[in-house]
Amino acid sequence: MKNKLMHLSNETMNVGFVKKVEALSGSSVRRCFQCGKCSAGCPMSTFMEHPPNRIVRLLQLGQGQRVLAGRSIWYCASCETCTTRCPNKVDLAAIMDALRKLSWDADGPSKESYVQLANRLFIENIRTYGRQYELRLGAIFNMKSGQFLKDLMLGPKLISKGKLKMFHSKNRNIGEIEGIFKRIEEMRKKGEAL
Amino acid sequence: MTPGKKKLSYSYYPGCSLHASGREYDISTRALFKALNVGLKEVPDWFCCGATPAHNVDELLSLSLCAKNLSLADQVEGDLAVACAACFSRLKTTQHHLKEDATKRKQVEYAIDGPASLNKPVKHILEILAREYGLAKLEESVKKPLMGLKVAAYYGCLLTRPPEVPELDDCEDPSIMEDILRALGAEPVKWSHRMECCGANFTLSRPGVVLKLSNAILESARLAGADCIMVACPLCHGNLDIRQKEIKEAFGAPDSTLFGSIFGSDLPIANTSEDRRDLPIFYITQLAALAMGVASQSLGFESVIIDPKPLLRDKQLL
Amino acid sequence: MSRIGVFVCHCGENISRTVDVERVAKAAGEIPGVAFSCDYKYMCSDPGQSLLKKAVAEHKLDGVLVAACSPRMHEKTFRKATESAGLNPYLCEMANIREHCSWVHEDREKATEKATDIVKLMVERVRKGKSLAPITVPVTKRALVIGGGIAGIQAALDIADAGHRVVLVERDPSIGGHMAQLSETFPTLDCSQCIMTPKMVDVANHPNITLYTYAEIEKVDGYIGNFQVTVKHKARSVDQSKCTGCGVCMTKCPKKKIPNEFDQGHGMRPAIYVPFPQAVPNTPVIDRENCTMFQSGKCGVCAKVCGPGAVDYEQQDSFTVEDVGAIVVATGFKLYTIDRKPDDSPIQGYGEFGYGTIPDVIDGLTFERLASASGPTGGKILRPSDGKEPKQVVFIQCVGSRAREKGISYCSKVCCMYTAKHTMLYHHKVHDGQAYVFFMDARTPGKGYDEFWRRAVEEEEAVYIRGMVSRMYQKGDKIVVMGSDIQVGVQVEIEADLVVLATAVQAQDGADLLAQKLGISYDKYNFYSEAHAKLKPVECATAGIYLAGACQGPKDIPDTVSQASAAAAKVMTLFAKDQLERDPVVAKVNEKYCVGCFACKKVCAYGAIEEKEIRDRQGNLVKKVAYVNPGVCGGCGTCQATCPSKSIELDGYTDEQIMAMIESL
Amino acid sequence: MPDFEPKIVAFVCTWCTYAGADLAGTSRMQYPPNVRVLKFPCTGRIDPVFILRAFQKGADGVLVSGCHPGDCHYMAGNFHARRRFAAFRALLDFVGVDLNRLQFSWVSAAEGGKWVEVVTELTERVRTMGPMPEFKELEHEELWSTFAGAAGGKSAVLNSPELKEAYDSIG
Repeated sequence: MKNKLMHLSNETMNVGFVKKVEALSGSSVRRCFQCGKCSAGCPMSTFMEHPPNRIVRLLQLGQGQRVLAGRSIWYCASCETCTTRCPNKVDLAAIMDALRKLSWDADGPSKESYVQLANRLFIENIRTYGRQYELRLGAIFNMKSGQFLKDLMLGPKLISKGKLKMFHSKNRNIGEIEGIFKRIEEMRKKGEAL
Repeated sequence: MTPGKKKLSYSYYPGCSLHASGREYDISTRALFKALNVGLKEVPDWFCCGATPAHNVDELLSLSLCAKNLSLADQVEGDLAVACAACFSRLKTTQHHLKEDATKRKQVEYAIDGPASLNKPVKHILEILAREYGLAKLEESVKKPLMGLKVAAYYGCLLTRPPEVPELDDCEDPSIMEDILRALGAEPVKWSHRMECCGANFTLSRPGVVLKLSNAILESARLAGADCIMVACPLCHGNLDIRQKEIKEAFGAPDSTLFGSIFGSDLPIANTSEDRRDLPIFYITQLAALAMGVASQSLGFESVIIDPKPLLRDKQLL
Repeated sequence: MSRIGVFVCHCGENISRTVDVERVAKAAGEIPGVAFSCDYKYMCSDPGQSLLKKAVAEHKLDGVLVAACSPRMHEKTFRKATESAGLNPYLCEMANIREHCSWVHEDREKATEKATDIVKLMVERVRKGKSLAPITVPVTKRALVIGGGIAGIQAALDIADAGHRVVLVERDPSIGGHMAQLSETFPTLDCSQCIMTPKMVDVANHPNITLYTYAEIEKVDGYIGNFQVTVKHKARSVDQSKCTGCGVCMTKCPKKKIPNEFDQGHGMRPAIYVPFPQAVPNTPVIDRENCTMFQSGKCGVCAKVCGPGAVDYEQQDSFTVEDVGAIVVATGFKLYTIDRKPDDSPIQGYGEFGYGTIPDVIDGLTFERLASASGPTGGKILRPSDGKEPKQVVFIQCVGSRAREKGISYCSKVCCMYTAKHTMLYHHKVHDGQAYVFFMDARTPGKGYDEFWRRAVEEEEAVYIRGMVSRMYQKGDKIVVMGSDIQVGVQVEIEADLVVLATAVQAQDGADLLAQKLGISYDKYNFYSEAHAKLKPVECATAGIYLAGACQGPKDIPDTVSQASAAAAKVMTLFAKDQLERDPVVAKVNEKYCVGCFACKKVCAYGAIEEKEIRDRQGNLVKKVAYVNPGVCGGCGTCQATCPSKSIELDGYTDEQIMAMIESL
Repeated sequence: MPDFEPKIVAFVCTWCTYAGADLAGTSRMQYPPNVRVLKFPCTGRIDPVFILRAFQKGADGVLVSGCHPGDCHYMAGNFHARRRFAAFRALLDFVGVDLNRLQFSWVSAAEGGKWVEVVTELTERVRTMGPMPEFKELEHEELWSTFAGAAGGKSAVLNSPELKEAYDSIG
């Protein structure tokens, strides 16, 4: 995908997708002049096939599908180094959030399912318990990702240190959380929110 | 509020980590505030702030969760004190975004079924210690100065970024942690990696990333001659403390492990320090409370992986 | 000189700290021919200068040496003092015992010895010095401006407004140059003709300006202040004094389908024409090569319809000689074309872009005409091949420029900005169209320039692609453009409706020939050379000739106008005095010994050396000798060191002086 | 010869090297006091004869220095000088002068430090080489190198009647 010839025309450039990213992130991709400062400071650059500046470049060319097909967006650590240092105030961290959301909504063809899975479980935890329940998060993650032995030695140690709780109590006002989730879903269904 | 005239008092949002993997941060925060005679009242029935995963894939959810928490906090008097850097960043970001974006604010208010509370000041405990309680008074209150303790103050990503949101300190060259350390009598070291990312929440999904990034941080602190690292974020603490032994195995000696040769060899890593000594990781509140004379037994030292007691004993701080 | 005065300065303690000034003064007094010597705390102070003047009078001194700081510091001061004491200022010299002695040495003994040596050396120089009178040259206060584009117009107006007469010579039938062709101008997007045509009219109406259009420079004689320039007036076939500019001839001319040069060949004009409606002057010319009357002798329609009887088929080229004191060269540029060039040209052409055979591949100036409200399409962007509105337009920067192997290594400077402007103009006119720009760098150093470019990208939605185009070819009615985006690292292919090439800015055709007539130098691209890249950017090495605009190198309008006004200011400075006065350090020829080998002429960088004929009373040629024009000589002395018969000498640095100094070593 | 103090003569152009030497002064740099500076408008003015004469009159080392190529105040004077001295050096080499005594360099008005370097290097080099007696021995022989006689200066230059006659007959 990365090296495929790129045909540019009004039809092949998905401007609608880019506009969505800009609306979600509140940041213009056109402002970027490709200085590369974001990629220079990104702690995760070496793990990505498209470094941050190239993500923006692909968006400038309306190539959202190329971005989502890669795993780069899932390797962003949200450290905001890029946003902080950008000379053009391109909020790349927010653009990454927007891209992840669009990929998430589309259940997109990402190669990087582990991070997606972890995020999904994290949010499920919130919906179910109101707060994080780290033991459950870790256990279910390992189960679902098929890495049964991952951090095998770490778990019991943390439990003994009191860092992982075996049991978890729900918030008394847990109903309100469900309400938030439902109303957000409702707004999206009605097209009132992105 | 003028310190000394009226008792300082805060509402308190601990966040999920401080009730679990970062419990010693919570314990020591409460102990420190008690020692300084500053009030701290936990917000009842708070929810998870959504942390990084929520805004990563669903900004509206993230904003709504934080707005909900802010309105819960409104029920408790006093500015909102936050210890966790991630929670702090999310709560501040939410206030900032909702103030600027009327559409998002409307959506969020619909989602939480109530008005978004944007005016409650959200304060990180570093701010409270250095500015509201005040460095001078902090220095006066010290009972057991942390003499001879060389500390690498680690800010991580979220305390100061993005610059327009947290307003805590200069986003590229902060000094608030070092200022506090000096007030406590400790010696902050100059080092290179105090604002580099530790790998954050990849600890669950991609631990390899964490090992690489955190290793660079630990190595930088060792090379600068630090005895220990001070943090203000439970996630940073988790990565640097819980995974420190793993990191040592992975990067201990050049090419000594499969991981090191596969993962480490092509990546730039700081010069390897000679001893690769263990570096205890302290929360800011643990060190501050220790200096205030709080008994070490009530600071949660038993919960951490890298035992800090030998170091503290060595420096005659126990 | 036999009565030399030596004045040794302490410079506070700057000299006296390391040099024993009293000893130096005493030693100086013992040099034969030194009639007076003394030392003083501050020679440059008022009392110091009075001391000098008094000593000159009292001791009847005929030469002065001040041993003090560097002559670069105070030579003027002491020469002035000497002059006011009644001596020729050039009889005063300075011995540098501060910068070259006291400040650079610590050993007092050795420094004193060195200072004494320096004084001895310089005493010899004073001894052999000569009184020199400043050289004066009369100045004709009338300027010639060559080229009637914005540079020439600006320079002519400035000089004329200062009250001096100006002759403006333009090669084409109208003034206006390239700027008149442009649609809108960066970075403000104001209409070019709106700001240009009033200036053109000002030129035509200015009482101090004589305007010659359809005229060329034939020959240049003379030197600064005194040029004689022969101007060739090409036969217009229309009597300018009779023509009223009614235009009937043009509407009646039966031959109407001649591609109009002003529209880059995309509009049509008749054989008798003015290049564009706002032309100045509004007098038509007959294009004899395309006129039926000239080609076959049968037609004569224009003469028949001309009321005032201005059409004159018999008109011949004529010549006038203009006396001027200064010349401003403002001949502008031409655009590179991608066509294949003759084999002897260093320019290669662009085969990969089709050597100019694809009709919808055009250059920047053509796009200007398409976008211009007065252009062949009335300001609609329509492509040349089929007149359709292009929906995908590809712009390519650096075509020809920065391509050493294509023959040009320099940056053309204006293309980045005008391409950004083109994308804006296109976006304003074709709302559903998309502009793409292939570029290597965006070079936007200028006030408001980078902001302008960013506006094209961020607001006008031009897609800029960093990378060059390898090839383009016709496919149906599309042009397939094969490029690359080096930021993404992929090949990019665009099926374009129109391709606009930002081709290189080059020197005008014949720029080298004009330079040879003027005696000014030019670089390998035929751009004219300034005397100093930093400090004399508008002067030519040849005195009295100044440069304005793109004839010196690629330039945009603001830079061109600035340089034109600067050149005008230089002319006004020259015209401020009736006589040109200059430092008399110039070479002189001893005609008695000169053998006329003219080795000196070959090495003179100023072209100051002429051949002079010496005739006897009967008018027979005795010999040819060199003659140095003192108005032009720069005073370097290279001729003197070159002269095999030692018959040319630089005043102030004669062999005698230098040898005497060496003798004293 | 531990006490030998060489005599160095420097022929410099006024625009670059003379100004560079001034800069060395204003910067208070230090260098050996053996050098005597003769100022010319341009290196193009420097006649090789001057160098010969300087050696004859007691110079043990000669420095010629001007603007860097391309920076000539007079546009091309230093190019002519460069060519002239390239040929002249070969000639001196041919007659057996040790070329280490003759240095050509480019010192700009901004290169005070380089001036110090060049002067120091040449002085120290010539110091180790010792005095140069060969040319000085020629001092008493008559030379055509000046036209002082023509200008009515030192008559010593044209003191033989034959020479005077030959000289006058030229006019």
